[in-house]
Amino acid sequence: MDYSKQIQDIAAKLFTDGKIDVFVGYRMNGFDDNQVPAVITDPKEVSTLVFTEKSVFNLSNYLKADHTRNKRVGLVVKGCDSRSLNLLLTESQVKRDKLYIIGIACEGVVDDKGQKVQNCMECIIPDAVVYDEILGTPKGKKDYIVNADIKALAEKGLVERREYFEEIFENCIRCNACRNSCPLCYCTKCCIDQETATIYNGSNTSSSAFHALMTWSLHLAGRCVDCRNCEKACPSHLPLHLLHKQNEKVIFGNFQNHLAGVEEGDRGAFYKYSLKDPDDFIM
Amino acid sequence: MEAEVKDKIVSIEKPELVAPPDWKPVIMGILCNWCSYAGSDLTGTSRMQYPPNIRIIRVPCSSRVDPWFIIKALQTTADGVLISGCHPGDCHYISGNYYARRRFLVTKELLKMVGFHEHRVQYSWVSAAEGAKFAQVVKKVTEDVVKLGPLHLYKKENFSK
Amino acid sequence: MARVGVFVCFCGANIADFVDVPTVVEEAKKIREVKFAIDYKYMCSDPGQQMIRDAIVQHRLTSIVVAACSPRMHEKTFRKALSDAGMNPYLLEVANIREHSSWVHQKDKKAATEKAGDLVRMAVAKSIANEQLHEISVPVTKRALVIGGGIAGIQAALDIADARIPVTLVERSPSIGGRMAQLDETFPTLDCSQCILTPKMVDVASHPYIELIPYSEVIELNGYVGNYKAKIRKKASYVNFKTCTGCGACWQKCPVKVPNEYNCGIDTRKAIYTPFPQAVPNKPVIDAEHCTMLLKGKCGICAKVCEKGSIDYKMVDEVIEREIGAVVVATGYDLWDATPYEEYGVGRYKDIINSLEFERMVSANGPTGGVPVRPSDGKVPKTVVFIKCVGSRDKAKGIEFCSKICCMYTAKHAILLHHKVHDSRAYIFYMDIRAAGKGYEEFVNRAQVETGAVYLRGRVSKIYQKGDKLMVRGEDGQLGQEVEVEADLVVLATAVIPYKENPALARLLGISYDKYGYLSEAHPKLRPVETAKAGIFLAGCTQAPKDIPDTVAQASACAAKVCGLFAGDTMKKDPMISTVNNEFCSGCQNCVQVCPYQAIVTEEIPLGHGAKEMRTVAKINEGVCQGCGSCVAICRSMAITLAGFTDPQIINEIVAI
Amino acid sequence: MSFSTFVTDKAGLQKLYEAIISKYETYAPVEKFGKYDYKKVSSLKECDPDSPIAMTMSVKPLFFPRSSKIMKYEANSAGTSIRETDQDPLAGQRVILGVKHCDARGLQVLEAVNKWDYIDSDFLKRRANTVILSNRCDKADTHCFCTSLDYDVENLDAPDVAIVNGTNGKIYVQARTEKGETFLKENSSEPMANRITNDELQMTNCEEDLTKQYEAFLSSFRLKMDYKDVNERMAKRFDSPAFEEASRNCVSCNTCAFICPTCHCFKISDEKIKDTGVRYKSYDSCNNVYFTLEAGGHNPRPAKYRRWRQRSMHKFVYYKERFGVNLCVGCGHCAISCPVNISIFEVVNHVASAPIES
Repeated sequence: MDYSKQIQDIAAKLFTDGKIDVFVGYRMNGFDDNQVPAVITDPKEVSTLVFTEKSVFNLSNYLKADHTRNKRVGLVVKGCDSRSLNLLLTESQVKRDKLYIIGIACEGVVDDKGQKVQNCMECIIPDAVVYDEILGTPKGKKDYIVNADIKALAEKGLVERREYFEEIFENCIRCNACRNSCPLCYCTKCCIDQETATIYNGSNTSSSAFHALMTWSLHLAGRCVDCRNCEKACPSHLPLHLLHKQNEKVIFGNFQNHLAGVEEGDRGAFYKYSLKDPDDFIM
Repeated sequence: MEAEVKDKIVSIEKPELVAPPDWKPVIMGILCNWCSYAGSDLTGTSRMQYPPNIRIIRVPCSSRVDPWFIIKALQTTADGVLISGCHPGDCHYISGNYYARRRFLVTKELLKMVGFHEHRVQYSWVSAAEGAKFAQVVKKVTEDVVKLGPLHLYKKENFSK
Repeated sequence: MARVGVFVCFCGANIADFVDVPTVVEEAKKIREVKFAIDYKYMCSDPGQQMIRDAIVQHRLTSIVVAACSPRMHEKTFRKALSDAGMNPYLLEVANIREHSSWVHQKDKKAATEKAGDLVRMAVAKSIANEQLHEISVPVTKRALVIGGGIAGIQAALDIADARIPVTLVERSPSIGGRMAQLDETFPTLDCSQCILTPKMVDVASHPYIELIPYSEVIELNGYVGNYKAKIRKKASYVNFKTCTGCGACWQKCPVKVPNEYNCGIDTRKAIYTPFPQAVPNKPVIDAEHCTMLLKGKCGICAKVCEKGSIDYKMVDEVIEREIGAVVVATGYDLWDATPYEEYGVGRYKDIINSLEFERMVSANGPTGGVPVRPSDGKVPKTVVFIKCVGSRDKAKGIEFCSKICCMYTAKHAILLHHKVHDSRAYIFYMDIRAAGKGYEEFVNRAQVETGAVYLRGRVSKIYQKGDKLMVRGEDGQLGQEVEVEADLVVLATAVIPYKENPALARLLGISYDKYGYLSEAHPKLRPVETAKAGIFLAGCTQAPKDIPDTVAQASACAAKVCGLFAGDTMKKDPMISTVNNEFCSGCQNCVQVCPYQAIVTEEIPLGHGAKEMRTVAKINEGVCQGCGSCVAICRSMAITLAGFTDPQIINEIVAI
Repeated sequence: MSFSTFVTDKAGLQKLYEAIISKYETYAPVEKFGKYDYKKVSSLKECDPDSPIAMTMSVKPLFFPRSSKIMKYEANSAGTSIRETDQDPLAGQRVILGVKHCDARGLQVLEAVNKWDYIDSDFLKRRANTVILSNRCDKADTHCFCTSLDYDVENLDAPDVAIVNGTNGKIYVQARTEKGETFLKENSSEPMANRITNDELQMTNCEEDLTKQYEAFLSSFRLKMDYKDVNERMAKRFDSPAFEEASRNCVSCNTCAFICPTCHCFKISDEKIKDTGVRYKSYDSCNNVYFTLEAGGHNPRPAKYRRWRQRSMHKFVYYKERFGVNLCVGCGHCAISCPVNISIFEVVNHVASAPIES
């Protein structure tokens, strides 16, 4: 999966035609074979753009930043990235006519060790769902796989699960990097940061971390696209995907196979309902 | 909830913790104004008896219940939470309880995953006519929570027991 | 700092017997914000309320907690007491220590007292976060829109207009009158439908407060109660109504023949037509689907014969706008298509007709001059079989509900048949006879006795042709045996179903409808004419099958509701509604999606102070919002608050125990 | 004053660690989810004092906790009363194993600000009661640049005891402060028999051994900065557009500040439930949009580059001007934890070498 040349050509053409002000892609990080995002405003820098299976970060996150706001942006998106982009479009955070989207029919990205990452192995929609042009051969939708970690945890006992998650909340340092690196956390002021006496949770205790992470994951329930930007950003290496994948599993299983950001105009599972939704858990 | 039973109550999530002898569970009941709150009033007017552990909060509609309230209640005062609204199709506000139902399921499953017993958070549909059902629901929730023992997980500073 | 007053009620013995009230008062006094706490025998009594009023002044209280019965009981009473003392009534909180404590924990006084203390603590905590709220007054546009010009619409329009409130009446077809205009004589008095309806139709046309817009449809409704904006599309009639005298020269000369809807297609009308002779307005329209001039550009006869030059083939649809304050929906009903009843041979045998077709035939101005005839050969039938509940009360093939009017009109048809064809005999297959209504039972008896109609309790299993007769095989449940009737004509009392475009109309108006397509009332018993959307009312068969008296009663009820709504220049509204904090709103518009009342719209505000760039935020229309809080719970950035149930209030309650 | 050096080997060092753990309240890096954080340990098995620098969180939270209670209060009908907070759990006598040199330097740098203006007695007490055993790395990590800055890594006196690996499996345990000297003397039982004075160091080939090892360490650095006039150059480039260019990739995730061994910005928050409340002092980050948001709604640093400018100028200019030391210790943690690998090294280098606009 190497589309570096194509992306360079497209970006160069977009700049020449005056169609974009900024291009967001990937470039080499300069010290090993990993890549970092590249936010390019100068057409000369186009030659640094690359795209391989090391292009990990979800770039739609950059659409909420200063230098892309209200600008015309060219953007590279993989399957999962395009789903978060789709949600940003639906939730009116970006305007479609200001974007030029290069979709990728993604074959999965790899981690530092060259291993295919878990979310790509379990990926259901590898092809970009929204794009102006698509690179690679679309492979179509795959079957839903319940996350392996969730499956393993669900089989464990209550006490064991509690112990495991207690470690997670204990080790959270409340830096909010997970939230800030999430492309879908664009709120003008996050609820966790709002200061009302008695409900403010600025402290770093495991109870605050529990509160913040639970609230966060419930706000992303039915919207999370499993790009795992949060995990990449977490300085404590917490397995944050567990919270999201658990919600995704419940939502997919119970709400008509709902997957976030796949369909245009779909706002997420909590913003619609069906009369057929399960009712048996209610007395 | 006789004393001799209570001595043996341990927290289901943290078996190493035993409930103090004077422990009484607190159940936070969040009821919608039009059906369940009216139903609970009917329980009162019909003089049906139920355990005194529930503390009732009135909200206009079950869709007003942010999952955040559940988390907050579990983190502070409550050992269990009961949320009750109108039966599907009966919502005073047309569709509120349908949205709420989705959130409730996801919240419940998520809490289950991170180590809360599923009986800590329970839901019911109680209509304004179902005074007897409300009494039954409260009885069941209270009994369930007594069995689970005190809740110790992620309690906020002033409530850590 | 908050200064809370707590008033604990004994409620005679109701509370005091099972809750130790003085202990509750002592508990309340321990709370930091509580500056005054007292108990009294009956808080809701005048002296009790006086205590509250006095304490407010004396102790400079900033909020009040009354621990008594359910807030659903006396919240209004105590709010008024606060108001009288010059305090904002919404600074009141009620702790429900009767229904939620004393009455349900009668065996354990200690626990009940403890719980009552907690409930007071919760109410105090909530009251601290209470804010002053003011009733919202919404200006009202005093004009009503009535959709549908049948008897329901006519009655509603006349009643409203008689109260000197302008009404816009929109009718889809060229003339008002609706289904009732198609009827011959009406049960149970057998007075002529036309005779009682036509004067009302004329009244509508001539009423100074009624604006009649025929041949048009409502295509858009925006706004909220008291302040709706409706867009109405006037279909092109190709006839200038202003100059047309209704002389009839045009339709007499028109060469194009089209099946006549008014007569259920039994005869024909012209391409330029008035639906029936008594039409109001009595002006012809051109049926664009059949007029050869409009289709092919050839003909033009009507324009030639029109002395006034009223024909205008270039006329186009016109959209007009009206500002209105309330809507009455009276779209009426259709008849169910009985094709699924294959065993009856519906569609195969010409001599099976539905009751409306029969009604037209026996009607004096009908296609057959008031005599029923067999469609197959034009002969007058001697034996007529009426089958009731065709489609109604039939979950398998038709519709589950009872169409309500068929029992009565079938009895009427039996009588009318007897009047028109004296030597005829009617056989009526029925499931039950539902004749609940003033004079109804007598009417059915009259049909049986006077006309000799044979009532057979049972279902028809098969109809087949034998020669030129139809053999109707059915069961006589009372004799418990099979019967076969040799019929000249079979009349099916098919089910009454809602107007087919009801769902589309409901979506357009933002109201709900049931699985059959009937529009839903706000409450099946106590609010049968209102819809869940304030300011929209239902009249007639658009809500459920009804006979004429019920329809007229409901239409008048709608009129009363509309007049009540318009009684003042502004409407008062509960202030417990949602508001958006622009600073926090990120403009995701998910709230717009979940609002059941379409109360949320968007607006553009500057990105920052003085900035030129704009951003989108949500805006709640206070006239429409009903205060359910759906939007509050789904707003991730907590930009929306619901007055009276704000996050701080509820969190305060949660942590207060 | 000269301090002692002990020569031992891996086994000897292990024994020393075990002795310390059994005797003192000891903190050491403990692995969880692939990251090492300093936790209280009761046996050497739980922890790894040789944890890789890239995977180890800073030791700062043991002195400046991520969240600390600064006040408790109670408000009831009798009025509001301030209550004593719980006993400071970090104030006791304790030993920290496996600290990195840069991290220890971070504490030393932080002392300056904690002694200035408002004297943070909590911080100083915690530091005074703590003995830090620091490991000098053998090899630099990808993002390390400690040797490029204004302190001498080899002769650093920030840790109380420095542990340096020599060649041939020799390990040198050096006291660097008086506290360290006393501590080592008290614990120089059997495993620490091999004590060498500074004079002896020269005589044996130990010093040569150390020099050799240090040179190898020096040569392993990927990042090298010409530090000499960086402070000055940065100061002149306050208005440089280079900040904008350098900060473009930033996603404002705040991680850098939370894991930085020298960042010390904090926020105050109250958590009040029922009648009692706790006032917390918790970390904050200048990369946070709300960091400078004023109550009136004005935000002096709404743009990302302004926040980055503040961050790099504070580290390399303001702190140096005020206290004479650099606020960056070159540990590279920010770049390691950054989801998009922004290194303060690159930012500063980029800005310092940018042309000054006229």
